[in-house]
Amino acid sequence: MLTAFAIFSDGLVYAAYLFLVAVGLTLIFGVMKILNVTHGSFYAFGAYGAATAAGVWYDRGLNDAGGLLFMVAFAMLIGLVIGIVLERGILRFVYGRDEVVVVLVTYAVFLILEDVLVLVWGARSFTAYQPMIAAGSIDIGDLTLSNYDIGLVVLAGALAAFCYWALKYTRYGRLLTVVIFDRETAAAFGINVRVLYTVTFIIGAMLGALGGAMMAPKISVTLGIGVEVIVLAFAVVAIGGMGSIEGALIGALIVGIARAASVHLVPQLELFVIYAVMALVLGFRPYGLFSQVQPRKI
Amino acid sequence: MKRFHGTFVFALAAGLTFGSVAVAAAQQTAAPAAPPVKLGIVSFLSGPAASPFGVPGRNGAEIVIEALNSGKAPAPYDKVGLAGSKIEIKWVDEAGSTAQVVTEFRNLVQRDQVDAVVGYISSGSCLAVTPVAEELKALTVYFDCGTPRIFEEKPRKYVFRPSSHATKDSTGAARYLLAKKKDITLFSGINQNYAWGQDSWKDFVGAMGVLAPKAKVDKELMPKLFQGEYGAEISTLLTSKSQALHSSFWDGDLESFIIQSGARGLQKRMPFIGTTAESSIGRLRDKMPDGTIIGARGPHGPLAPDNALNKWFRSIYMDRYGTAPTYPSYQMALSILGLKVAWEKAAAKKGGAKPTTDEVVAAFEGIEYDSPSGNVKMALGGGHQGIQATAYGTYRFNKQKNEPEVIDVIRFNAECVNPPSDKTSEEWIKAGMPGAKC
Amino acid sequence: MRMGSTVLGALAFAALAAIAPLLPPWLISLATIAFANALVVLGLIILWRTGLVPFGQALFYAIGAYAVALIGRYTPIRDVFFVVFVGAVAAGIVAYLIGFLLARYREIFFAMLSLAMSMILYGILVKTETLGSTDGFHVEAGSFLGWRPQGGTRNLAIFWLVLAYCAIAAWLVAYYFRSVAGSLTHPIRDNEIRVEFLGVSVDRLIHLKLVVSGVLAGIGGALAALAVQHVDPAMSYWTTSGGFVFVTILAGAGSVAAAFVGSLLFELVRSIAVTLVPGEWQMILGTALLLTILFLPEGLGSLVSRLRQRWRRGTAP
Amino acid sequence: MNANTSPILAVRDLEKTFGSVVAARDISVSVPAQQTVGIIGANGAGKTTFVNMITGHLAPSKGSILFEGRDITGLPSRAITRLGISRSFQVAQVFPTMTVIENMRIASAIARGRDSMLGLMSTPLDTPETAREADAALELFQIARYRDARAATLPQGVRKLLDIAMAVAGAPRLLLLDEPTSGISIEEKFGLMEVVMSALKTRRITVLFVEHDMDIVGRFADRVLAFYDGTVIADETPEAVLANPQVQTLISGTRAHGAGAAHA
Repeated sequence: MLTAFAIFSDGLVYAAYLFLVAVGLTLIFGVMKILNVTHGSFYAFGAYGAATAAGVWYDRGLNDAGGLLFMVAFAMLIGLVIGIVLERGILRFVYGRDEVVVVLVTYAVFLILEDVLVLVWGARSFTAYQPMIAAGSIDIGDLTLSNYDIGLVVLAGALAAFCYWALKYTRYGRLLTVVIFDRETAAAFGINVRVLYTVTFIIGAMLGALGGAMMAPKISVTLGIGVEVIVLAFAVVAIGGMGSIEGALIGALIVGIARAASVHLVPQLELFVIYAVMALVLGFRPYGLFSQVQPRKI
Repeated sequence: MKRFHGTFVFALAAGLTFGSVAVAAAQQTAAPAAPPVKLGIVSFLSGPAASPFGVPGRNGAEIVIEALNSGKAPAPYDKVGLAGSKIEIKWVDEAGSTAQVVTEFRNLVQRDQVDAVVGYISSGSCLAVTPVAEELKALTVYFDCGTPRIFEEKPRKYVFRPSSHATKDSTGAARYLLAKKKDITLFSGINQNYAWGQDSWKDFVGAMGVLAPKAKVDKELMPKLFQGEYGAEISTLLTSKSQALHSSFWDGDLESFIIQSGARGLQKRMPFIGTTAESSIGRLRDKMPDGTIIGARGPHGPLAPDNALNKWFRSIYMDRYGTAPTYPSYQMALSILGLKVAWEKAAAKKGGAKPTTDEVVAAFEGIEYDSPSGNVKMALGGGHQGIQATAYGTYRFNKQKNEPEVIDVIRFNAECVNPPSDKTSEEWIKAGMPGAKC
Repeated sequence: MRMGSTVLGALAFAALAAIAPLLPPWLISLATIAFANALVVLGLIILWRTGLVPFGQALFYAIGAYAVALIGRYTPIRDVFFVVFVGAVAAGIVAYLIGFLLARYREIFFAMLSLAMSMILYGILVKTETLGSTDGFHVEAGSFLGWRPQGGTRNLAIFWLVLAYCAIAAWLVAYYFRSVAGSLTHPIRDNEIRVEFLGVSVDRLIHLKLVVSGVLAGIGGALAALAVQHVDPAMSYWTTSGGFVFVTILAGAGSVAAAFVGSLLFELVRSIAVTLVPGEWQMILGTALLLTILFLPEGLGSLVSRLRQRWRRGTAP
Repeated sequence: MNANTSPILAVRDLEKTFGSVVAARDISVSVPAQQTVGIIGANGAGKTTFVNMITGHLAPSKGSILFEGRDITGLPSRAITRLGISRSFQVAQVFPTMTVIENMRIASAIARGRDSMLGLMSTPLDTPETAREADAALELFQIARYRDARAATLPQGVRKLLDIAMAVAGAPRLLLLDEPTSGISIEEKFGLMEVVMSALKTRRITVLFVEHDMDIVGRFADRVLAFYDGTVIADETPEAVLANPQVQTLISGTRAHGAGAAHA
């Protein structure tokens, strides 16, 4: 019983983490059909930015809750700037090229940004644990849960709900939905797809940075965190169906619970869980659970 | 316009290529009057291993070599450079595939004609470079990589590793734990799922089996390297009644785990034994829980002996980099000093002339010397593998002084925690660690 | 013209083999790895022409390498021709098996699924402690039909071996490119339905291409293992695959020769970047990749054809 | 019944359902060699479903299809193509990034090597024979002057002709044309059909073509199948079908529609 509860709660926390890192990726893919390797850099820059902000804030002895807000705001500002620079400076020149070519462009940018990170912050690691510590913990039976983790779950849930609401009920969201489902029609209706691309990419970048900022208090912010996140987020998005927000949510939940279950029950398999789930899902649903790929008509 | 750019890229690439070939060629032909000693130094300068190991290692090399070149190091290392020849450094990044690491090693030896190569952090790099070093008859000194396999698989001639291998980290951890908690019955481990984590855990369990046969393993967690999120692992441990938690986590993973498990009160239930935890205390400070058992992969950092060399090394390091040196810096320092000792011994035999590689190799085998982290004895692998004493201590954050402390330090003789020269680590632990002199 | 390029290619390989003993040994080692990797790139070009970019080609590379290493570890067989053959066959069998799943996918999905496959192998290898986990293990030196060269001679021999495989592979792939199967590239990218109704199964054709590229990657991995004398699981990690894709873009899919020239150039640039700017070499590689995609969409290989065109225009008014 | 008199195509009790929707039912047709059969019917009457089942794009839910006495029911389209049934498409299926001659050459070359993967790998694309064959096909379908134009830039009619020429490259015995004149202006329709039909006559190919324009059907078909609600309601000569009152009431609307705007 305790184990079952632990699997559930751990799974949720891990799923929240996965959703936070995958949502921006899936949004960008859905709208722009770009599998954005740079997403790992957004995450890393978000985390580094948040750690820097934490340093500035807590060195002045300011209060804890405001610190997290400051970290998130600063990280998302960095996401905004990088997003604009990349989209306007590089990506818009490769729209219309092969999807895979665009992936490689983002891969190249990712390589560059990895070293930019070193140039800006140096080859050292940072911590920003203050919000995590300040949040404290609660005991449920034998299990102690971190309130920060619970907050992450709430945030991920809220973000998912917000995305759902925004796509359905805001003008911008409805425009996005049209573009996601049928780009040609969208252009024919006079939707300015280019502007939508820019805005979407920036939002995706800010979401990536948000993921990094929210994880920064839990982890040591160090080189290479971006690489790990890319593959993880890719897997989640592939399972859920690329370009689908609800897919990302379900994918994150499936992977989160599966991983938690394996850690508790068969730790030997933990290393394979994500890829096993991915292979299994794709074996039955070749384009993910919530795919929007339609067969070609003749 | 487009064509121009394309051509430009190509020209740039070609220029880089041939330019450097030319430079390399020029370097081969030009021979200054008093030839400096060329050292290739390889360390992680990018990627996740850069910040915890690569950069501290590089920093250690930088200041030691600078001090040696200016003749300002304390006795017995006060002679300029290596036997009077200044040291020139060629830096190489260890990041990249094994094929790249091996290629770069060959480039150092054959293209850049270095006199010796010092470096390598990843055990995979060391295992791959070893046969090549032997083939090229190139003097190579490893500074960090931990696997005992290098000298246990085969006798080597041109390869040396003054830093002791990883076995002592696990045996020392077990001995310290038992010294503090005699009646332990249940323990768990969390180690990264790759060679270092797997070996560390295996050796620790083996040593515990010898020293405390009644103690049983409860949870055996092996998360992926660089996983970063340990919620499920921490829950698993919270449901365990273990009295200690062994971990060979390092840097990012270690700090992430400590922060996350700290927030969930894990350390109140079982003390944490971190075999590399020393390198993180500067960053974690009061977030590293009091009572954590701290290792430094040997008697390095705060566990280093209080001798003149250590004081000198610490102070020049702090002056330059503003932080205390961690164990990779110490390992780098002792590796370079070992090379200096061997080099000067060989040079002395020739009346001060530059010794050949074979002469340095012969001089290196079996030497014993002092380093900032104490005595190093090239005792294993036919005199190619160093052993050192090791030390473990208990962490405490001193709130009055606002600085970390390591207390209750226990030193273990080199012969207590390292296997003898006629046995491999695995055999030795399996056989019940016979002949350990403690 | 066709004969011309075959003869030209053969001459180039022969010339390389002939001058090899005169080249500095470090260049030989670098070129050995570069050409072994070029075989993987050649396989990628086959897929790339059809619009497929596998981010998991390192799977076959690692299988070829581990096959060679395992034979050396558990059997007394050392003959290089035999072990490379086994490596190729092993990679081919795995490619054939996972092809049943993979050949149904296109574009990003193909890339992602192949990445997942290689990561599963990576996980298995990391888990296998008897094979040294991430540290990997030593590959026994090979013998050439009984001849066991040592030291520098051995490196030269391996280089010749790699050249021989490259020459044969280049010739076969060039032949394949001229065949109907090799020409079904743009057609598949353009319109799979038309191809099906011309009587060809696109899935099976892609399956075939996958096996061919897998075999090439297997040979590349086997040769790399012999040259490096060490294998480790990182050979199957996705960044290794990324590196191969990188060289493919750099080289361009235009010709067989591009794979070899591109791979060699890449190794040289990387090696120089690592020594000149040890901390920022990734940035240099990334910039090179970006500039190539932006300004040389067909890769470095297209420079040659552009120059050739210009030259022709110049001489024949 | 010996091989000479047996029909080239024999369809019996063909049915196709998608869930609860019946797209085709009770279709039984027999076509002798070298006949030209027109297929008429309103949109959704099951014409294209019928063509798709014969060419293997859809597997029938029930019934059987015999081609030259051989059961081809449920075979994949590529296998059916290899056996000798080709088709063209309502929306011309060509390779848009390639030139007309490249399109044609690849079609001719595939026809030579398509029997096995090994065949595809060992058959060279550029041989004098395929080049000759491809050029001859362009001449035959009168599109040789577009030889080096990219297929994406072709006028609709030329693209249709290229599509049919490619379908014929494999020397099929039976060809199904799915609305060959859709998207073509009324003035051009007859000319296009003249070219196609005379080309197919010289190659002695049996033809089934779907068409909305009754004038075209009357001009080119030996026989007409009228589809309504998923099944064949009339199977007679063109004159008889035109006179058939059932066809007049059920499909007359189609006629006006079909003659009016082309639908893609």
